[in-house]
Amino acid sequence: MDDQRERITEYTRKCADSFLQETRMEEPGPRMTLDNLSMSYGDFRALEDIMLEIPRERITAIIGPSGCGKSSLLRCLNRMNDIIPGCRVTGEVRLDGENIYDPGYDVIRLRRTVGMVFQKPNPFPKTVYENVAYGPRLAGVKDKGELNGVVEESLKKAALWEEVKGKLLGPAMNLSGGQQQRLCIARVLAVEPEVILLDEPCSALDPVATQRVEDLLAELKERYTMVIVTHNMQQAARVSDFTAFVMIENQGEPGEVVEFGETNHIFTNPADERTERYITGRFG
Amino acid sequence: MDDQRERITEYTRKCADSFLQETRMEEPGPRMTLDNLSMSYGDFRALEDIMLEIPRERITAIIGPSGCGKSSLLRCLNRMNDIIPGCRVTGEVRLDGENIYDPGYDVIRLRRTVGMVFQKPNPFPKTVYENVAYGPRLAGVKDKGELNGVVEESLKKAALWEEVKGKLLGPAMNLSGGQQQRLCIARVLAVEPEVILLDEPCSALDPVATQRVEDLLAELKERYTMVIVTHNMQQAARVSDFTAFVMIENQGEPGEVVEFGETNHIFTNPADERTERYITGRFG
Amino acid sequence: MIFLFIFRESIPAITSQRFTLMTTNWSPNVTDPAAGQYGMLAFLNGTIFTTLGGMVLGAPLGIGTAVFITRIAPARIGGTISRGIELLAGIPSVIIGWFGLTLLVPQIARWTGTSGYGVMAASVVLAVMILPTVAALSAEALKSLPPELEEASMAMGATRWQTIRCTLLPAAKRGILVATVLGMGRAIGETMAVQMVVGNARQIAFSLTERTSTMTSRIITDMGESTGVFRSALYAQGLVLLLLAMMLILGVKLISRDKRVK
Amino acid sequence: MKPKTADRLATIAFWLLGGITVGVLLFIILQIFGRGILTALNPRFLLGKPEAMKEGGGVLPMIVSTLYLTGLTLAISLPVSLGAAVFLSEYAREGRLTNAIRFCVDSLASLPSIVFGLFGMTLFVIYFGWGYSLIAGAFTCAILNLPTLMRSSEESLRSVPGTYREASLSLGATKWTTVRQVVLPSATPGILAGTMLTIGRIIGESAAIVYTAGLFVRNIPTSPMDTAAPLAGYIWYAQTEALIPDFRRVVDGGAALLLLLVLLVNFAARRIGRYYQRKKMAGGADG
Amino acid sequence: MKARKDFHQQLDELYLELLRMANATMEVLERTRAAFRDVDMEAAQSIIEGDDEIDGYVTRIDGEGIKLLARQAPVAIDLRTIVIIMRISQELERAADNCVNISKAMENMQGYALSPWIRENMDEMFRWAIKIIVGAVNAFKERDPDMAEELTRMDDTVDRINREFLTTYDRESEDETELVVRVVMTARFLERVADHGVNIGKEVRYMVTGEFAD
Amino acid sequence: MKARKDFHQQLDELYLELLRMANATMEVLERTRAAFRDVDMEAAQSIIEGDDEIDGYVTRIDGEGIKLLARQAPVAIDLRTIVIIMRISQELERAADNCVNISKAMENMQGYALSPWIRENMDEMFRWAIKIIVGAVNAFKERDPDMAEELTRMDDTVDRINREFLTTYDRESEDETELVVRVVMTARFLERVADHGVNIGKEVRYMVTGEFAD
Ligand SMILES: Nc1ncnc2c1ncn2[C@@H]1O[C@H](COP(=O)(O)OP(=O)(O)OP(=O)(O)O)[C@@H](O)[C@H]1O
Ligand SMILES: Nc1ncnc2c1ncn2[C@@H]1O[C@H](COP(=O)(O)OP(=O)(O)OP(=O)(O)O)[C@@H](O)[C@H]1O
Ligand SMILES: [Mg+2]
Ligand SMILES: [Mg+2]
Ligand SMILES: O=P([O-])([O-])[O-]
Repeated sequence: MDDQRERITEYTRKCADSFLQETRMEEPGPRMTLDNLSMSYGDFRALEDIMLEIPRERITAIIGPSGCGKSSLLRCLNRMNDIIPGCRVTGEVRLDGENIYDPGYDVIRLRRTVGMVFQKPNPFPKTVYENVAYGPRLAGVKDKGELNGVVEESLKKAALWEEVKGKLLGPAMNLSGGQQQRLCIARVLAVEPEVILLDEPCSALDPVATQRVEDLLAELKERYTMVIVTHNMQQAARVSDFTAFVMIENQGEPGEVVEFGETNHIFTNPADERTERYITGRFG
Repeated sequence: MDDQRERITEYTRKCADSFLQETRMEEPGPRMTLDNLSMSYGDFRALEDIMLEIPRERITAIIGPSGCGKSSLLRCLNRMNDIIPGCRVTGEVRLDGENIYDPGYDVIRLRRTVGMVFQKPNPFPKTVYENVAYGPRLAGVKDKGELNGVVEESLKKAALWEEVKGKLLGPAMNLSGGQQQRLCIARVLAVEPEVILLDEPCSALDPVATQRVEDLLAELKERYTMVIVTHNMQQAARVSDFTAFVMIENQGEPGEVVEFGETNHIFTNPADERTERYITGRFG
Repeated sequence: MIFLFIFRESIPAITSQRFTLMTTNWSPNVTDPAAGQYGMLAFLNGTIFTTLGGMVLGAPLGIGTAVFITRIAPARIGGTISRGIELLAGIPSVIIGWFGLTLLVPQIARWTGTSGYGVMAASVVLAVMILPTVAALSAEALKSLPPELEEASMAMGATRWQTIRCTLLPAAKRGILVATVLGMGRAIGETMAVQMVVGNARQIAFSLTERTSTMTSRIITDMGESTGVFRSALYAQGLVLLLLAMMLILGVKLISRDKRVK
Repeated sequence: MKPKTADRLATIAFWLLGGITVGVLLFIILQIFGRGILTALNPRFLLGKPEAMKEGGGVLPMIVSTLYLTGLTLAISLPVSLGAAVFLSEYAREGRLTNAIRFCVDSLASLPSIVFGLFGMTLFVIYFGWGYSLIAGAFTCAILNLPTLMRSSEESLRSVPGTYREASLSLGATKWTTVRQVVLPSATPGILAGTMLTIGRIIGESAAIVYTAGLFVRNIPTSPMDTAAPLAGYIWYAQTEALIPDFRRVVDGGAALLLLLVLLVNFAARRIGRYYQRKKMAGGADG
Repeated sequence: MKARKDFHQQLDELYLELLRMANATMEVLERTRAAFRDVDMEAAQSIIEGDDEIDGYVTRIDGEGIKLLARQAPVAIDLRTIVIIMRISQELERAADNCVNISKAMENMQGYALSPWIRENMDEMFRWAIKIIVGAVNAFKERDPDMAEELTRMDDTVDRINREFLTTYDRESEDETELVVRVVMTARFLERVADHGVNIGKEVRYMVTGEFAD
Repeated sequence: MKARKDFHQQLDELYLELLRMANATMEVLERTRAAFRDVDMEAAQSIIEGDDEIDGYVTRIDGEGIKLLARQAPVAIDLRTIVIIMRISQELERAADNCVNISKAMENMQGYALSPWIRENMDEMFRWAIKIIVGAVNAFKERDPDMAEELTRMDDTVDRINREFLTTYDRESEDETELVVRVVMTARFLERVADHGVNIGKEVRYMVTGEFAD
């Protein structure tokens, strides 16, 4: 008996790293800061006075009911809204201290620093290789060897290399949906972003492919700051470290951030009653 | 204090119906019985030796990995496979005792008894009214008043009446995705089926619309026998009373039913280890 | 059935004039058809020459317009232009021909000091004729590209021109190619407008301003008075046109099959 | 900065290209209407009879011919092409045969219309001995348009989502009911669009009809066997032969008129299509 | 927007089931009190035998709770409610177990005479323990997080009386050692009952606020 | 196909954390045994003070368990594992609480002389109780559902010795009543420790098989 006990002791001692330290991770400083951000489509005000801090090298999820402005909020972060006619933004979004809405700010550089992955996997109708090489090529990389290196590395980071290394020159469209989405992530990784925005990246995927992408995000968060918009609360619960809950108080009003905090906290004990009602499915 | 206790007693006594009786519902007899069912697409054998009993007035979920033959199995139940060229079925499927694959069996009648709802909402490009009236009209109902009655009743059963009663003559395509799917359910209800088959009915819907449809299924199960194919295990867990887990042992082999049982049991304590591995996400 | 018919009708010409069909000598004899010479090389040349001319002018313009209306112009302007282009497609070819005749030919005559009829006039007319086809179909191809492609490219920090050049045009390549080929089909088959401006000479054109004929214009010119082998020779031209058409179809099929695979 | 400069240059280039197209377009339309609109709307021109050698002729018989021809052609080609399209898309098993049929039809569709004219002249006018007549013209036009019509109908039938068919069948409908109630109605817009294109093509067609339907008539054609002179052919005739002293007036006016006609038909067809679709959508099983 | 009707109905059902269990437990407590007061051996026996009813509740609530957790993926208040209901049912079961223990102890007290002091004090303890359980159940019913403090305060009284049994009584009483031991143990059991009540109060607080009690 | 790497890693972590807690609990048990044997008041005091460590484990395991339930929607074996880990941690905590109780009882035994009989029997009980807890933890570690029966059998021995304290010793001993009460209660506490071990065994059985023990 004492022998057995000894073995148990030994076994547990092996796990040298303290559990305590791991669970309470120190709060990372913000990578992006939204300050009093408002945006409108023409006369329609979609978001008002958003204050938010996107923590560095963590996954931040944005959840909320349909039409509350999640996607709009996300697209403010790399000025993809600039493309939409009639869209106006006021307030500040600071990336490492600089306001990206400053008139002089280089949008092209911004979009390379803050990459984006979309709802539907949207690889270019080119080969797998060309998809990943697209960004570096735009930036002027011509050298074949260098390109090869970037492509391989990006695909490896996106946990896709093993699956596609035989079909690099095959059309990207022949990949499965989940592979396509990871390819899109690899494509973004190839331009060496610091922040990655993901707008419902799994909503067009089946559960298995979704699982894969989620696993990938978990791996990537060691090196990248990520913001993910998702309709699916369970997904937010599973993958994110921090969660922002956005909603519209009354029909026609702009969206606002009702609660922002650690995901653990939001899903076990949200501070705001509206958050609680939403995540427990008690709305309306 | 005693006073308080008295109030508690009274409160709990009010719930006259015994909890016990509700949780352990008596096993309902089978409505459909699959006996040694096998099916092939040309040379490819998709399903082999399926034995299954679909309980009466309960929701039976069919879950399993992609491509295991869930949809094929479902479509055997109302002979929608007849449409697919090269598809062959052997074995028996008995509906209330009669084998629906008997040469003399009336397929048209079968499909009215065993209705079907598809993955993507597919209302006809007609008005809301005409969509629901389609089935009764086919059956020869001409009388305006009778049709009106059937339409209203079906829409009410599908929990859609309140939302669409003002737009009965508007195009069905203008409804939201979730409304369209409930309209499709209403359309099926209008032909007074006994069994309703649903092939991933929520996979094209957002979580809110999904919730609505799930609620509807919960209401309908009092009167209809339902079989739902879903990719989403959580959904199967939420809505069904019984669950069948289908899978393919090895690549290229036909699908088989690995486990069938009460949903409670499958999701808390499955009998087969493969089921357990699948539902806890431990495959591969 | 129609193929067979055309083939049968052209047999007399092919058999009797086997060696002369590919010459440039076209001297039909109305009263005794068998005595005429029916070399169609000049017309084949005319067809190819005018078609190429039309393509060179019309295709870039059409594709450029398509890009303009789908990606560059503000939505309202783009919409108006594309409706106008549809309208242009509906204008009967005789009218375009009429314009070529009354406006273009005199202009060319004034500039070059020739009659003004000829390949150049025909090319310009054809360019106008195929413009709507190429522009509308290319625009369709560009429009049917998923908007996500553009977003993806922009999100990676590409400029609009980089996006168009590196993503949109390659992605719509097949659709644009099909548009061009269909435009070419239209150019080859066009009859009336060309006939009105090409000059209808029975000679090979070596320069842009020489009069010549195309196969279709020759058919329409001679159709009313032909009999016997003469008519059969016209049919033989029809047969050649048919073969050209079939080649184009096969081309389109191949292009679009490619697309289906990918 | 280089990509940005390139971007700016390219933008300017595209504006230029777009501008040229718009220029051409505006120029042509303005020219047509500028020259011919007054003539076209002049009652004497609109309702008068044509003159062979004199000035001042009208074009009424030509207008009637055009409409007559259009009607006849559609009457022949629509049922045939629809039937064939339904057969090909709904009933025929996919295989060699259907593919061969499609290839032939496609080849026919891209055949120059003049070849059809030649064919029509030999077969209908001479061989059948119908002479220059509306019916010969109509048959020629019908054959000319059959491939387009059939393929566009088939395409639109095919593009009806399979899910509609499944839905209908799963509600216990037969195949024919399904085609009638669901497939055809939802393909209607596509079929109509194809028909509209065809109508435009018939109105503007000249090559195929000048030697089948006829070039010149003085009287309004009444029977299908009458010789006719559709407007487009007449314009071509008027300017090539130049026998009429005021042929320029005739051609200008005719051009404007033709354009108006095309616009009118487009507009009407769109209207009818929308009306029909609405009716079909609301209409019952017996509609 | 969302509804999750079915789930919330089932959750309410579970809630009611726990209230029913609480009811049954309180009845057992009352009966134990009466049995002790009247030294009624038959009543004690029936309490021992009736424990299966309580165990049945636990099995059902556990099964139902696990089922809801497995099937409904609850979060936030819903999740806390389910987990805490399962936990409270365990507390109640142990409270009831202590009644069984008391009843068993009574068997061995047969033949001894209980002094009025013992009766009075024990009854006082019973009253307080029951009061605490009632309060705890009430806190659960009313979802009242603040009751926890009051329950802790009430528990002090129970502890005080228990300590009297444990220090004053067992030193000074002249009763037979065996009787002393039984009586002290009975007091101890009641003290446990009160503790379980206090635990329930804390768990209710967690359920409502999401904050673990210190 | 699926992976859920992250989740299963976290689950393993939770598993290990419970093993660490079990370790700590067994240490406390051993220390209590030694303290009782050597009548070492200082050791007893340090056991009372050290209880916070065990409570810390419970708080962490509860928090982590709830977090996993809220975020990962676990089912089947995963769900049972989480629920049971939370439950076992509570059992262990209560076992440790009983050690604290024993230590507190020892304070009141100061000054009395413990007979060799008491020492021997109590040490025997300690040995068995520890054996049971070790067995239970082992069952958990090895995911062994069959240990539950053996633990129940071992518990019979503990119960037997406890009954001896409760019936033979308290009637026949000539020790002071106060001492008798403390000793009997200590035995009772150890009996509870063994019970918690048995409970753990049953919970392991449920975790592995999904069947609630009878
Ligand atoms: N381009 C646009 N022009 C005008 N209004 C827009 C535009 N895009 C979005 N909106 C409106 O802004 C609001 C927020 O839209 P947004 O797409 O950000 O919501 P969302 O939360 O992402 O919704 P979903 O969950 O459905 O994706 C909605 O009311 C929407 O109708
Ligand atoms: N019409 C068909 N012809 C040939 N093979 C088919 C056909 N339909 C399905 N199959 C094959 O039969 C197998 C089972 O397909 P089925 O659609 O039933 O799977 P499923 O479980 O519903 O998959 P999913 O979850 O992706 O919908 C697959 O291997 C599929 O490739
Ligand atoms: Mg969105
Ligand atoms: Mg399927
Ligand atoms: O069961 P307990 O040891 O907590 O009284």
